[in-house]
Amino acid sequence: MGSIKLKPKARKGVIGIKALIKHPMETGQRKKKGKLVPANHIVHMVVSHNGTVVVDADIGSTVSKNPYFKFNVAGAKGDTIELKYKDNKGKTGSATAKSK
Amino acid sequence: MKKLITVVAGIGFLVGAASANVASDQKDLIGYFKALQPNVEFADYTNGVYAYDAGSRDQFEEILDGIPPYEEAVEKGGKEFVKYGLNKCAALKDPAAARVKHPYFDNATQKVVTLEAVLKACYLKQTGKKLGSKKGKIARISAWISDQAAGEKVNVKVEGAAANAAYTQGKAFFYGKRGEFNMSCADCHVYNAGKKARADILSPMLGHATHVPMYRAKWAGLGTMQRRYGGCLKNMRAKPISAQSELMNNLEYFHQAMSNGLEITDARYRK
Amino acid sequence: MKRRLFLKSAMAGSAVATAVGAGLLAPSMVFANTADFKAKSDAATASTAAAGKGSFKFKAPKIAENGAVVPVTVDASKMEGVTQISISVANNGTPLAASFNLSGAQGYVSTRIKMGKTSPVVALVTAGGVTTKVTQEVKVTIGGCGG
Amino acid sequence: MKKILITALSVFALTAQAGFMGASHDWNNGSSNPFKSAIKAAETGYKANLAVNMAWRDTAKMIKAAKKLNAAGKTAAAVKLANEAHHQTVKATAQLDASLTADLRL
Repeated sequence: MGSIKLKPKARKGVIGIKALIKHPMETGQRKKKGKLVPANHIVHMVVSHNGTVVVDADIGSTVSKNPYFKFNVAGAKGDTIELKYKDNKGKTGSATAKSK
Repeated sequence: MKKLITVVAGIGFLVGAASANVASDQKDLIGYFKALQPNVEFADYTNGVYAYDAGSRDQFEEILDGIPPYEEAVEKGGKEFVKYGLNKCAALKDPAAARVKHPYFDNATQKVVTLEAVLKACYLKQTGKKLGSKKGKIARISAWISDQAAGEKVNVKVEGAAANAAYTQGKAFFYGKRGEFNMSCADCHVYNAGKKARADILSPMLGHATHVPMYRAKWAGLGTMQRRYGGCLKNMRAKPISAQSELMNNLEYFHQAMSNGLEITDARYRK
Repeated sequence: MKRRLFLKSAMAGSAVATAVGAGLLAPSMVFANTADFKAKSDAATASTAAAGKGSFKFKAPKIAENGAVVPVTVDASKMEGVTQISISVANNGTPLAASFNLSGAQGYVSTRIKMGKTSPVVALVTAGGVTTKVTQEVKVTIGGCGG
Repeated sequence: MKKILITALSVFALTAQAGFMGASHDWNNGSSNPFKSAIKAAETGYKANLAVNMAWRDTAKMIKAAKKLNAAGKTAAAVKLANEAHHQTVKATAQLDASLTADLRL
């Protein structure tokens, strides 16, 4: 699928991790020209901090199109943040960024 | 023939009588909005409808506080600006200045020149290809150019009789009723601004020009001022008039002039 | 008076057009989630019923500006040992929107959800093995102006 | 000046057209082909509306649908729809004058 914008920013010992994933998040219930658009949404997402999993999330299609998430984790500037996701069609995506 | 002469004389009279004065028109409008919403300061109209409703403003600020959904598109617009050599056109060399200068009345061609018109012309010159008027590439590039002018103020100048005539036509369009619903732009965005059309709060026209091109959640994308005109006209059940046509450009000329003195902002999210 | 009448009918007309045109939100949102996710959702619903009132912050709008993008934030960073945060839309067929297992991250999640109709939205926080909830009703109305 | 003349001419054309349309209604009653005159009135009116940027959103659709009905042999319904389309163009024409001089109503 599309791109991921991953923006970790450290402040007072806490990294605020903002992420925006380009994904249609189709529910499978929406009709376009009388036809159902097949479900196509993220089902699973994992966020890691310096290689350790800090968030492991189950995601449903109720989450908005082009999903946005924000998490906080204890850390400092220069730490590595990684985000990976998988959708119901088995497609995956990932992004890595160093905290600012 | 006699009738024709009468009509010509009549129209000539109207153009003369309605000699535009941006400052006094805007003063009347600001006075109108002040009476409508006494607690809203003029400068806050930069935030448009969000100056009117705290609940909506919370959501607006929440979305801006995250990663605004248009951020990537605007960055792409900046890359495209260079990629297509638009920085080589004199009118766009200084993007921030270009945003502030447009729309303006060009005495040589006797026409209003919008920022999008310049983009289209420059794109054609540089690539030999046509650029659309409403969304996609032109909206991305125009948004990036406008970002460069964030913090500066809208300052549309209307000088001379011909410029006044264009401005006046735009003004008449804004206040004139049309379409099956017999509505004007002003019916929603002046006389009923702040009121609800079902769940939607109608935005005040003061400040409409500060955040264009805008991102609308409904569009899930960016669109130019004139893309919105088409949508509004359809809602009024009038046939949309081509974007970047002389009439729509005159409307934009008036419309932007009414936001004079308000800050241009890169907070271009709207529901 | 006449203008008012026109305006009213204009709004009604365009709202219908908007709803049809956008085709975005079915009146009842029964999502085609996986069976696995459905089971998780059922579990969340069950724990919702049992959960006591939480002392954490849950921020959601009272009236959604746009049902397709409703910003929600759960802030339980003041609580110790938060292991899970879930967000559910009670009136959805599969209520669970997302469930975040936290291991090292603070008790804080912000996201955006879509809602087809007015519903209570429930935030569930599990800390130290105890699950508590905060509920906020979010009103969703069909928009008036499309364009 | 050229622009004013063009505007004036189109206003003149519209005025003339309004007179013509009034007459066209009377023709309908006695005409052997009521659809033909009804659709002509609608099309003429719509063209005039377009020329002055006052056209309504659905008029063209109605004209198209009326032609389809007529082709399908549903003459009565076709005439009715064509007349409705024509009626829209008359009302759109009536909006023109005020829309050329409208201003903020204080």
